[in-house]
Amino acid sequence: MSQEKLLQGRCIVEGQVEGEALVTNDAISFMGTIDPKTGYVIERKHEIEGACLKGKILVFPMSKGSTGGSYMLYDLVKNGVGPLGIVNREAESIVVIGAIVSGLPMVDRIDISQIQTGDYIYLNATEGTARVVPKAMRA
Amino acid sequence: MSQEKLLQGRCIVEGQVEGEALVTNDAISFMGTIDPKTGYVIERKHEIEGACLKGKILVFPMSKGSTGGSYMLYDLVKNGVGPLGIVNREAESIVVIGAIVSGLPMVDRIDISQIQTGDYIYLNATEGTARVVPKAMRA
Amino acid sequence: MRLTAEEQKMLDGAYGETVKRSMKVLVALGEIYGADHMIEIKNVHSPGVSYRVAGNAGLGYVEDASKDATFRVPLTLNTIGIDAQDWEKIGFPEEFARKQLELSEAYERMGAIPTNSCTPYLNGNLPMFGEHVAWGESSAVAFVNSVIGARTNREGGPTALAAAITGRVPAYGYHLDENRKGTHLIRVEMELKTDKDFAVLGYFGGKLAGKDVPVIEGITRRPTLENFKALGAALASAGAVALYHVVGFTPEAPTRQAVIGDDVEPVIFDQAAYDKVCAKFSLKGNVDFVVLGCPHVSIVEFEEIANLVRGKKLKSALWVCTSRMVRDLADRMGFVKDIEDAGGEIVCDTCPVLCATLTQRGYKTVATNSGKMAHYAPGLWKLQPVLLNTWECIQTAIDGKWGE
Amino acid sequence: MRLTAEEQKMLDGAYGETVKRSMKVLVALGEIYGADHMIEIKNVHSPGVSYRVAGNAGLGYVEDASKDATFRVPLTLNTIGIDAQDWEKIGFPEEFARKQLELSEAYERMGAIPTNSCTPYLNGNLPMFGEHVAWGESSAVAFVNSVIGARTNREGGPTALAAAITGRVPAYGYHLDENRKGTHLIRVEMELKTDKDFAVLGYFGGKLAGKDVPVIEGITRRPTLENFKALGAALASAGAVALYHVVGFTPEAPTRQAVIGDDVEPVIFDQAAYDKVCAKFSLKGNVDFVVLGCPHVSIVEFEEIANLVRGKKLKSALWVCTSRMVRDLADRMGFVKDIEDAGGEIVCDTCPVLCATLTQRGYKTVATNSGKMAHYAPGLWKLQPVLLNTWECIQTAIDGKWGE
Ligand code: F3S
Ligand code: F3S
Repeated sequence: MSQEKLLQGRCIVEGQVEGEALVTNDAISFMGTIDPKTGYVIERKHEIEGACLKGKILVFPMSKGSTGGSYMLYDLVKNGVGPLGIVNREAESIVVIGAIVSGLPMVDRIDISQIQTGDYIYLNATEGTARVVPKAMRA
Repeated sequence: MSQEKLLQGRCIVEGQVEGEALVTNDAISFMGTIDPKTGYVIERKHEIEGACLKGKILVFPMSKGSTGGSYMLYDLVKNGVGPLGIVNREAESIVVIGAIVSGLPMVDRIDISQIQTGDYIYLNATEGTARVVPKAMRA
Repeated sequence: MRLTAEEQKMLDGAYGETVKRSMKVLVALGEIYGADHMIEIKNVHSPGVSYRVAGNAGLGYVEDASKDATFRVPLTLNTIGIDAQDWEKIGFPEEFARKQLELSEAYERMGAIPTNSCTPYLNGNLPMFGEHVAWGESSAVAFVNSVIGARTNREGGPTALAAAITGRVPAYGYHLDENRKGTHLIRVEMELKTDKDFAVLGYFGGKLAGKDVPVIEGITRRPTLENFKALGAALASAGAVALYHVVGFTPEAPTRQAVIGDDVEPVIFDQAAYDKVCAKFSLKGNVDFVVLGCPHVSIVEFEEIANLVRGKKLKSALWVCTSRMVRDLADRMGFVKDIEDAGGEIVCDTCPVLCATLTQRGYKTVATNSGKMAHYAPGLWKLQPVLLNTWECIQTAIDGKWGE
Repeated sequence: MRLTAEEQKMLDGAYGETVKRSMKVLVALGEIYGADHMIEIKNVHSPGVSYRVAGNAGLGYVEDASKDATFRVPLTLNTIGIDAQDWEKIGFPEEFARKQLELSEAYERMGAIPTNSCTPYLNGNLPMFGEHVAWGESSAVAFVNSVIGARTNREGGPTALAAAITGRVPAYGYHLDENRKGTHLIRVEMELKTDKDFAVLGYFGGKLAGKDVPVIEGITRRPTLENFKALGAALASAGAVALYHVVGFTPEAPTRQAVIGDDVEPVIFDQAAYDKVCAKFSLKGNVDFVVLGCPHVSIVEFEEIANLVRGKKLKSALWVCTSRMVRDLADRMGFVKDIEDAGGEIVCDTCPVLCATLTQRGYKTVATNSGKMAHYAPGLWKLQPVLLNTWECIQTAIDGKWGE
């Protein structure tokens, strides 16, 4: 696992960003699970409860729940506590809309099991790629 | 023409009445053509303008015009100035409804050219017959 | 006619005189028209509820009925003869208004829903596809039969009343599959854009089809609800059309084959035919009166009109006719104020064809986007009509004249 | 995706940032779902307009949008989080009410029609058969797709907004013929009479079909509008059904062959299946709260309720949820007074699922005739539900309890 990897997916929203990965294997329902003022995950028992989205590349399988979740992503970014970019296994409309309206680079069709929280990601959403530098290598 | 005739038609509303015929070859639009207080025909240029329906057997080809005409027949009869019975060439719903709701014996499918104003009619609507005694015979 | 036990009970007088009389009427009609049974209906839309149409005779009849009968199925009221709230302001005679209110109350005692509109389908009375109903008001009949695909004959006031009291109509006419096929084919060979364009087509088709079933083909852009409303009202007044089909758009007409077959020669509706109809309604000069909302405007039309008059001052009188419910919604959206500020009047519950009278206003000319209104205006109120599209109507109201 | 010149202009920002962003959203969704072009829509019914659902995030987003965009097509508003007039009397928190009104105003600035109801088709937003629209609110989506035969996907708040701003949706899902065929077949082997019966069938069908397209056969008596309303709401909440067919009754399902063919084995819905669903919602004992009007009551249901409560005194709280327009009509007919005199509340614009909160009332149990309400009540407000037909609901309200 300690080798740099180039994962190829599909561009959903163009753009290039880099940052530390915050990874969950649970689907995310943005509405009601994140504090829009702080960016902290407040949903009880969520795999990443207590983590903060701010400045992270958010990696998760797909979105779910109320379509208001799109707005939540917009609000987080507007409040300066949102993620920098999004990596999904399968793009679902809630997060797609949220990423577009808040201008977050996003790719999908990525095997997210290849990424762990703390890995560093160079996300070239325009090309549909995520270059992953494992935490182990960075340490 | 001075012979008694038995005309066979179809029963629309049952009942038996007799009286003098008031005949027109124009279709009748009851609404707006008859004064409901007096029973006089007030429609300008109608073939029987100026005649009164009261106590007559009204003979005409068919009804036409606003469906409110049914009510007019009801009103005439309620006001005591309506006809006693109705003879039509072809029953049309406006007069049928009017005859039913005001309890006027009515037949249709009668060759009305066999009847003239002033003839005396024994109307057996139940049997669908009109026995016509020509004015000439009565005189 | 075969009657069910319940129907026979009604006919025998078990539910009182009015029910008995009503059932007798329906049985007699059924026999005249060759029906062999009754159909249960879901609801009624009653015409003949303007006192100008019903008269004292109708008022007396309905009042008598209301003494011992109530409605078995929901009944909505068509356009009445006054604005039930603002009749005084609009200038309808008090004597008439009093009689109208008595008539409406008699209906309401039996359970009538006071929609007072010719667009009940925009006001909560929405029949379903294939459902049997008993509707009157020719424009509403055309809509519900053709666009929704429910089934009704053109009922008059008395039969609508009998239908509501018994919940039945005889099974004949447009209730039966075999009478819902097309009889005349019209091929449209021009582009139709505005409600006026559809009204002109409707006038043409009504004259052609009389009381039969026209099928319209060649329309490429989907008609809007408002287009259908304009089309049906004109078809039903220039002719007596109760059912029409638009190939590719109305629910019973996926294809021409499905409704009329391939052997009927089409009559062409092209620019020349269009112009010929318009020539009948082509007044030029001073316009006293502009009428929109025949049939009653939807909230979408209300907004369109408000957008056109906002900030303007009108020289002609303008009536925007609609239902109370659409008016209230438009009020919350600010559109009532827009129109009133410009000098227009919102007229609810009634319209220039069914209202008490217009003569007190002394108008001689009228502009409208409605084929039905243009058709009736000369005969009813001696108004010379011009048929225009909505924005031309408003421009006319602003200028006080058209075409000079 | 192929875009028209006008669509490309929107995407390129010629109409401002919000239009651009909206078109971007629709293009991205189109690409995800494999659409190759956009469809022009006739109108939008927007969900996500309760502040409890939209939250501050939604409020901020919609307010931002309202700064530089207006709607290209009519948009009606779904059920909001308060009764816009009587929120104080009903006891909704002021802070919430203020936010809700801000959210509604932001929509209205862009041109929204404040129907505030999940039955827009009874309140003047009536799509046509075959027409493309963009509707949200699952019960309304099921109705408009299935019963009217218009075409929409299940839109959420953000896509409905984008659709209204651009007048477009991507061509995928239920807009396309090939996706409107049935996937599951249910054979009804019992007689369905009440709205509750249809709700139970809907719950059963929703669990079975998930987000697919159930086809229901074996229904012999034509469902009423209210039956369809109850059925669709339950199908769409117990499952995520956006389209269903009832063989012989809904417009796209004249026969089973037409919608699902002959090779699908039916799942049987009989008395045993019915009872099994009812067993899930079978509280006995004290009932604090009775809810009718999910979806919002029609004027016909309003009358039915008024007839049942007239002259009675209710022990349980009763909410009759509806639109302002239906309420006003019912008020003129005396039904509002009937219900209020008995101690019931008419709640407009909102409902117990979308309202600000119910916790201030301290209810523990609820009776309802709605499969959707019964489904959501436990999770949302910790209310133990019992599913009853309308007259049983009223009897429960009178007795303050059920089944003891
Ligand atoms: S009833 Fe309606 S269709 Fe026209 S004539 Fe009056 S507005
Ligand atoms: S929006 Fe309508 S469908 Fe029920 S949950 Fe609320 S009343």
